[in-house]
Amino acid sequence: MNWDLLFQLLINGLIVGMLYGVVAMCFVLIYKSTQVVNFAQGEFLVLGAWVCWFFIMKMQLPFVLAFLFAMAFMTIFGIVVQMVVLRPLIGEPIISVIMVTIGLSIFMQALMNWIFGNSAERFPAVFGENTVSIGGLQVETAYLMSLVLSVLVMGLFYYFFKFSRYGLAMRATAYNQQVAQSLGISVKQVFSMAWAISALVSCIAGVVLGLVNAVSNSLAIIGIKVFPAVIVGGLDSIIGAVVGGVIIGVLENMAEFVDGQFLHIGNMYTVAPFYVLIIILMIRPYGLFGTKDIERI
Amino acid sequence: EDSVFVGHLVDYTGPTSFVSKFYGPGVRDAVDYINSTGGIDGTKIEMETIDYAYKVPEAIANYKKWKSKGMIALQGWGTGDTEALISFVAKDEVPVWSASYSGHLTDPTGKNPKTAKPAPYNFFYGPSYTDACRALVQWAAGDAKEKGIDKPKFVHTGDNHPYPNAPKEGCAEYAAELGLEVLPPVVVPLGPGDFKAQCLTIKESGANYAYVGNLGGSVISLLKSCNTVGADVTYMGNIWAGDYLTIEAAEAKDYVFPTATPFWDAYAPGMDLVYKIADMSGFSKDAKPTHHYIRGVCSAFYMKEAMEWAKANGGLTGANIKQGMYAKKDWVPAGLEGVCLPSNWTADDHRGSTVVSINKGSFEDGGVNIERIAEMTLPRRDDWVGY
Amino acid sequence: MVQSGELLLEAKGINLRFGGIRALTDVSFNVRKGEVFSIIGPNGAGKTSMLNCISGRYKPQEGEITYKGRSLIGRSINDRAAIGIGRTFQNLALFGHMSVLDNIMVGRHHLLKNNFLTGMFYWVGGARKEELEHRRAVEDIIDFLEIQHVRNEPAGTLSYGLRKRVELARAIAINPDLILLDEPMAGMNLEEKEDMARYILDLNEELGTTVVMIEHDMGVVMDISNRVMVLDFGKKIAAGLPEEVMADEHVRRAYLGEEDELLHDEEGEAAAL
Amino acid sequence: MSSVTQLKNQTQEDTILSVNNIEVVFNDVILVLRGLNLNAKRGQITALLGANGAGKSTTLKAIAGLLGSEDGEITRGDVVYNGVDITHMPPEKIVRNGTFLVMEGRGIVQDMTVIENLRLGAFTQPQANVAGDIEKVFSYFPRLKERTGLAGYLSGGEQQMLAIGRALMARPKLIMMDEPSMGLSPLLVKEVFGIIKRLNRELGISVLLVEQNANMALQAADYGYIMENGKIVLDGTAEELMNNEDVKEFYLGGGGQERKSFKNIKSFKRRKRWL
Amino acid sequence: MSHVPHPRPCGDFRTSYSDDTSLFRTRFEGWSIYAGIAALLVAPLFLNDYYISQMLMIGIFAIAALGLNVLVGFTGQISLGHSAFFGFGAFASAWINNTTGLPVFICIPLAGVLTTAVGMIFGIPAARLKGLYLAIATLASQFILQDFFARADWFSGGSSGSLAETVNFLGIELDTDQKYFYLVLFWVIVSFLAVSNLRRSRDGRALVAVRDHYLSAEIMGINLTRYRILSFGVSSFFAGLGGALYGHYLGYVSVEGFTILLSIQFLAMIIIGGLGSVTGSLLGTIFIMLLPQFMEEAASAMAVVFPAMEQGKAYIKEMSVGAVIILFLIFEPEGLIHRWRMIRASWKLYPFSH
Ligand SMILES: Nc1ncnc2c1ncn2[C@@H]1O[C@H](COP(=O)(O)OP(=O)(O)OP(=O)(O)O)[C@@H](O)[C@H]1O
Ligand SMILES: Nc1ncnc2c1ncn2[C@@H]1O[C@H](COP(=O)(O)OP(=O)(O)OP(=O)(O)O)[C@@H](O)[C@H]1O
Ligand SMILES: [Mg+2]
Ligand SMILES: [Mg+2]
Repeated sequence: MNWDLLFQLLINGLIVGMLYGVVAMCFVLIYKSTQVVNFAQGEFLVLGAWVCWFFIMKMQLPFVLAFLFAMAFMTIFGIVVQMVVLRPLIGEPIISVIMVTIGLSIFMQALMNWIFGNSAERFPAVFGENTVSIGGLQVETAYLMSLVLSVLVMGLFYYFFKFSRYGLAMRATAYNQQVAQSLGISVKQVFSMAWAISALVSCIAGVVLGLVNAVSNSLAIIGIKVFPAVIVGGLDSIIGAVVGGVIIGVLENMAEFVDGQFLHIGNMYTVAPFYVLIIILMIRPYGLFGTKDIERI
Repeated sequence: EDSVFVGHLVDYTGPTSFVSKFYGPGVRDAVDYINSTGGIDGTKIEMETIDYAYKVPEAIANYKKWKSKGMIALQGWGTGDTEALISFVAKDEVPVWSASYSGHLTDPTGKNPKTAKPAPYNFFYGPSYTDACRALVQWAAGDAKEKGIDKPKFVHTGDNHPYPNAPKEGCAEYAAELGLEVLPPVVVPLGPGDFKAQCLTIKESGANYAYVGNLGGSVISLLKSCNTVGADVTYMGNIWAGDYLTIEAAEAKDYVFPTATPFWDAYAPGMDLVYKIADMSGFSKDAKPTHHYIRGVCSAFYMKEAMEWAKANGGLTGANIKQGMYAKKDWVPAGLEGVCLPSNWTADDHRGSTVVSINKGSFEDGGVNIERIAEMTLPRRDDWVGY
Repeated sequence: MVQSGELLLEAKGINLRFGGIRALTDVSFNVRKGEVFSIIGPNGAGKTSMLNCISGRYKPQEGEITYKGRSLIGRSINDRAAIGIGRTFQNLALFGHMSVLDNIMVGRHHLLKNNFLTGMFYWVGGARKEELEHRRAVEDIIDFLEIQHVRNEPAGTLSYGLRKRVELARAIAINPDLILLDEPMAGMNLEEKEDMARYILDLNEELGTTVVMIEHDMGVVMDISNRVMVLDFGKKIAAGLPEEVMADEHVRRAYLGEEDELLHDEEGEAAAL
Repeated sequence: MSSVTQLKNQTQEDTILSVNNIEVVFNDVILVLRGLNLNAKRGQITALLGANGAGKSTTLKAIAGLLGSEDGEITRGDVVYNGVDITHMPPEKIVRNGTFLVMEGRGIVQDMTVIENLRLGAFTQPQANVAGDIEKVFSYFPRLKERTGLAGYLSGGEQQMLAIGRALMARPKLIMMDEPSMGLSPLLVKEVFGIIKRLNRELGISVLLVEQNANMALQAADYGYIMENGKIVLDGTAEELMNNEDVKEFYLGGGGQERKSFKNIKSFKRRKRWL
Repeated sequence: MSHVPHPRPCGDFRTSYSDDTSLFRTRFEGWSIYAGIAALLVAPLFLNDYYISQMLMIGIFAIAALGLNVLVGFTGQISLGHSAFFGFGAFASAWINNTTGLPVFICIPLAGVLTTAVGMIFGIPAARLKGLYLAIATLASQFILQDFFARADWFSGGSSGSLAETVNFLGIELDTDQKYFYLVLFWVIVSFLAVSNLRRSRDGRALVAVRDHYLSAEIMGINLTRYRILSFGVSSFFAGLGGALYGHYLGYVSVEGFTILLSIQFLAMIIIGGLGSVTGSLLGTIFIMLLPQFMEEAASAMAVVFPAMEQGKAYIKEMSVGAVIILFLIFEPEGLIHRWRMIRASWKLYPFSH
């Protein structure tokens, strides 16, 4: 048994999982306030990364400034998308709205291919040290940035949903749009807000992904990869998203360990989390932190 | 007859667009050039290019559409569509030049017992995936000796998919034959992601040479992750996984990969024609094409000359064009000397060429440096046909 | 009138808790075959919970419920229809996107024999014949409850009162021996309540169906029930003939409101409430 | 009797809400309201009565602008609130203007707690008022205070209390209630009507009340409308209506004679319709 | 979801219950469908390969989409793993044929049966999971099965795929599109009839009841677990059937073809067609299958007019595919079938019905 490797994989899982968690949070946000699963999530990430890349490489801005601009851009982008594409569907069946996000992902993918090309582009080095050592494992500094940012964002969300009346308004909107409207909540406003925040967080996650993997449109796949994380944590729980992300991250790495060291089946890395996902769901049908549906008659 | 119809599948918007957007224009521009210089002895090639985004049903739909328009040949693209079309093209007698270089496409008669399905109408220019990989391990064996590595270890990385898996078995067998220790393959997903876990496994296993079976974002992620983890391994990419763009994006160090043509800025007598072709469409104006573009040109020119043969020997039909592919020995299309390797196709062996150039590239000081480090010539072993 | 019929349903010592909330405490009662048995009580007294225990939605922590002499506890919920227990719900539980007709046909589920296979081969496996037969029965119920005009409307678009009626129709379609009605007359005006009362009585008298009903309208309860049980804070505080129960001090205070007002204007009040 | 009585001698200022000849269509094809006229006077309680399916709930939703999510729309006529045309105003603006609808079926948010539901009711209000208002609601419905779990687990009547309480949180000028007494015990029905009267008298809130419990509704109301099939068929002061023979027979029960027992109604039925 | 009315012709002309439960709303509708089938029967005599192969592919995918519609539209269980079952059918049929040597035309429905079993196993979580939790559990089945295909050499030939023989029916080799077309047409008709029948019989109603209100459905005597899992079974059967037809059409089955993207496409077909509608499944399949080709033509035509567009043609085409889906749903969120019903209703009912 190679304890050292196990330990390193564990750390890696934790750290990568944290990023999954941040992406998962973007899902949860939109789900929590509109019940929509955003299939264009991956494209949001990539767009955020591209825009930041564009500001750095083409506009020659320093990273921090470029990052801030990208975040601003994405926030506005989220609102615009919401206004043009999703607002007309307020009050329509949720599944149609989900389908629209699929259309959106096709559209964005092609558009980004056109504008930014389909090659992968390198992010310039933005940190003095590109990697840091944690417990003997070299880890990209970008992950630490995501860690800090995500804790910050999480704290904000927690506060937002717990104490602000807009948090309540989002939940009410998700519960039933007609009811929310009857209480004086502007469903449009709630939608805008949810998409804006989600796009903003996507931008953070996207830039980190770009720093770690280089930017390319194929990074959008991460959008689907985090589904298990979202579900394990519970669809409507912000904390759950992060915990779910970490669980999936660790699971992937553990699967790789068991597979690489003992089984040599191959592909456990991708598939094992799904087996565990099913097991977790069979035990806890609403994930670890998801709220149960009210089954009352 | 003043024109013949040819279909052309490309993936400019799908998962393989990373390379297709170079290879596809290579074919396209070459055909345009051929037409502007008189076509096939006066017969124009009417070629329709369709982006099917790597969706197999769409490829089939287009194939059928083209078939009803009287298509006599097809410039294909990926593994998915090529495999799906094998029986159609055989039945319809439509020769295909694919950019899928799976070994089993090289067995037209099914004489190798391992061939599941003979592919009599499938052609491609360049070494098969397996042969390229064999060349790489052959190089690795030599390299290890040079470096004084006693029992070098070889590992295959890639997803559990037809494309990365195509050379897995054949290449491993040859590696073992050459005295390399073959480690259990490491599965790496085809999409990008954080692959530090896989890199740790590779590192821990003590591998010296790792074959990279994927392409595009996945390769970049793998190289970057492994660089972070700090494994001392030589990564050897497959032909689609190695070009200056990949090296730049991944900031790779000493990345080894095969080619079947010169690079864009390398000198060869035939490169003038290639430049001319690219100038006509202005393809090279914005950015330097990768070597995939040049393979596209070769693919189109072999088709052209086979068509010329067919026209002179009974008319432009699929079956005649196929015969045309067998007509010449050590065949280099006119004007592309030094660009396309001398190739031989025979009725029972569709391995066009078994010569593989090996290159090494690094990203240094904000730029990419690539040097050609070896040229491997593989024996044409009978047991390697279709495998 | 049905004073001494055989027991159809018997609940003994039912205790039901949700966390700290005691929804039912030691409730026992029985229902005789062929009677109309009403449960009344203030809001949150545990009436609906009691019905849920009978229909299996809730599992009481303690206590025993027997139906036709057999224990109900531990039986699966979907068994209830087959053994003849039908039910309507306080907070409407129709199949919103199905037509009224299909909604009622669902009530026949346990009586129909056709399945996925025979259903798919509609014409050959006898499914068609069977469906049409039951369709006839369902049309009778539709006629009986006078909802012909909405027969093909999706249930979700109906007005509240009509939905209540469709629910009743669906429950009747089960061919129940025991029907549990949870506030069947809520949201109805006097005229409609009269209709509803008539349906319930017809059901009870002509088909012999035993009725357990929760209702807040005292006029209805007084007039059509044979016996009444009163729950308050999860406890049974009174039971017996309607008049007896009405006379109970505790009931008047806890449920009906101030005494003197009632005594003052009993007639009008009863009608109004 | 078949004509709609127009408002007599009422100046514009007295009318807080006037619904003029509106038509409502669902799914582009189903016509539900067919030219409905109605006025609610400031500071008064106006009752709207009618049979099941007459269109009462639809009327209220139309006023509150909530038809959109059911694929319904007002195709003709207008709704004027306080002199402002609110016919096609977004619902949240209508609420901000001071109109609040307590929906039929209660529309409480099941997966929130009682307190959260109440706070939601005060969405349009300055947050400083909230704590005090919640206490006030609890004083009306002490039972709610004990319920700390999710609102979805409340009993039917408790949910109804919560819905009413939540409306109070919005401090509306005009409150519309769709069958507030539904599912409430007799004792509570009385209390709720008491509360409605108090709100009306003490705070001057105008009320538009849809009720099946006609007796209670007319006792509390100043003015009443009776609708049928998407139209108003009769209106008058509460007293006038209470003394109307038809109203007595079909809505109030017993018209002068002794109250019929539900037991004896049996199959006989005289159906009277105004239209 | 808002409620979709099903307007019928003004005045009910039906005189018996069997009329009322008939598959067709009007006699005219019945005759048009018979005429349509007749036209399809002679189509291969008149149309060229391209049209035939298009119709054939639409038929194959429509069968699978129909299956998904039973699961999503009827029972309300969203599945993101349908293409895995589609693929399973394709492999299974080839496998049965290659190992047992049974005639292919028998292997095809057998593959459907085998897929049913597999679908029911993967449907087990449905007994406990609801909504999106279930949807994502089905995503697991997608990845697990895909992995299985790539690994199980004995079954699927592993990552190199397996061969599927052409169909030989009573001595006739169905080796051209024209001949194969009849086999697909046969199964399309059978499948669509079967699901239409299901919808108007006991178990189909039970599925819809489970979707609309599972708590009360249970009290009405419907065994939730059983029906939830069975609907996975039925859905998988049609997926498997379609997949088997697809496999033998291509002659070769490879794991590459059955990814999550195809699953999403299946979902797109039924959402755009109309959830829970049998006809909608077909309309949606036609829409999704033809859209890229239509856009290809449109973009090419545009490029002729604006040569500057030539360069971005491929992207414009993809973008239009996305945009059309979005616009379509904005315009008609409840699917083609809903639009069709509304059009028909307004012919008959305009201005107002009631
Ligand atoms: N969303 C809808 N789609 C189609 N028809 C509808 C819709 N909502 C209501 N209707 C129809 O409008 C009519 C009036 O309904 P409404 O709910 O307003 O009645 P109501 O007077 O409130 O009755 P009740 O006393 O039973 O609550 C009914 O016939 C109903 O079927
Ligand atoms: N599933 C549950 N979880 C938690 N508490 C519950 C649950 N079901 C019921 N309760 C509580 O149990 C008590 C009794 O509820 P129940 O619905 O039986 O009342 P009820 O007598 O039907 O009242 P009403 O006349 O208002 O409908 C209520 O206080 C309610 O909040
Ligand atoms: Mg109750
Ligand atoms: Mg109503």
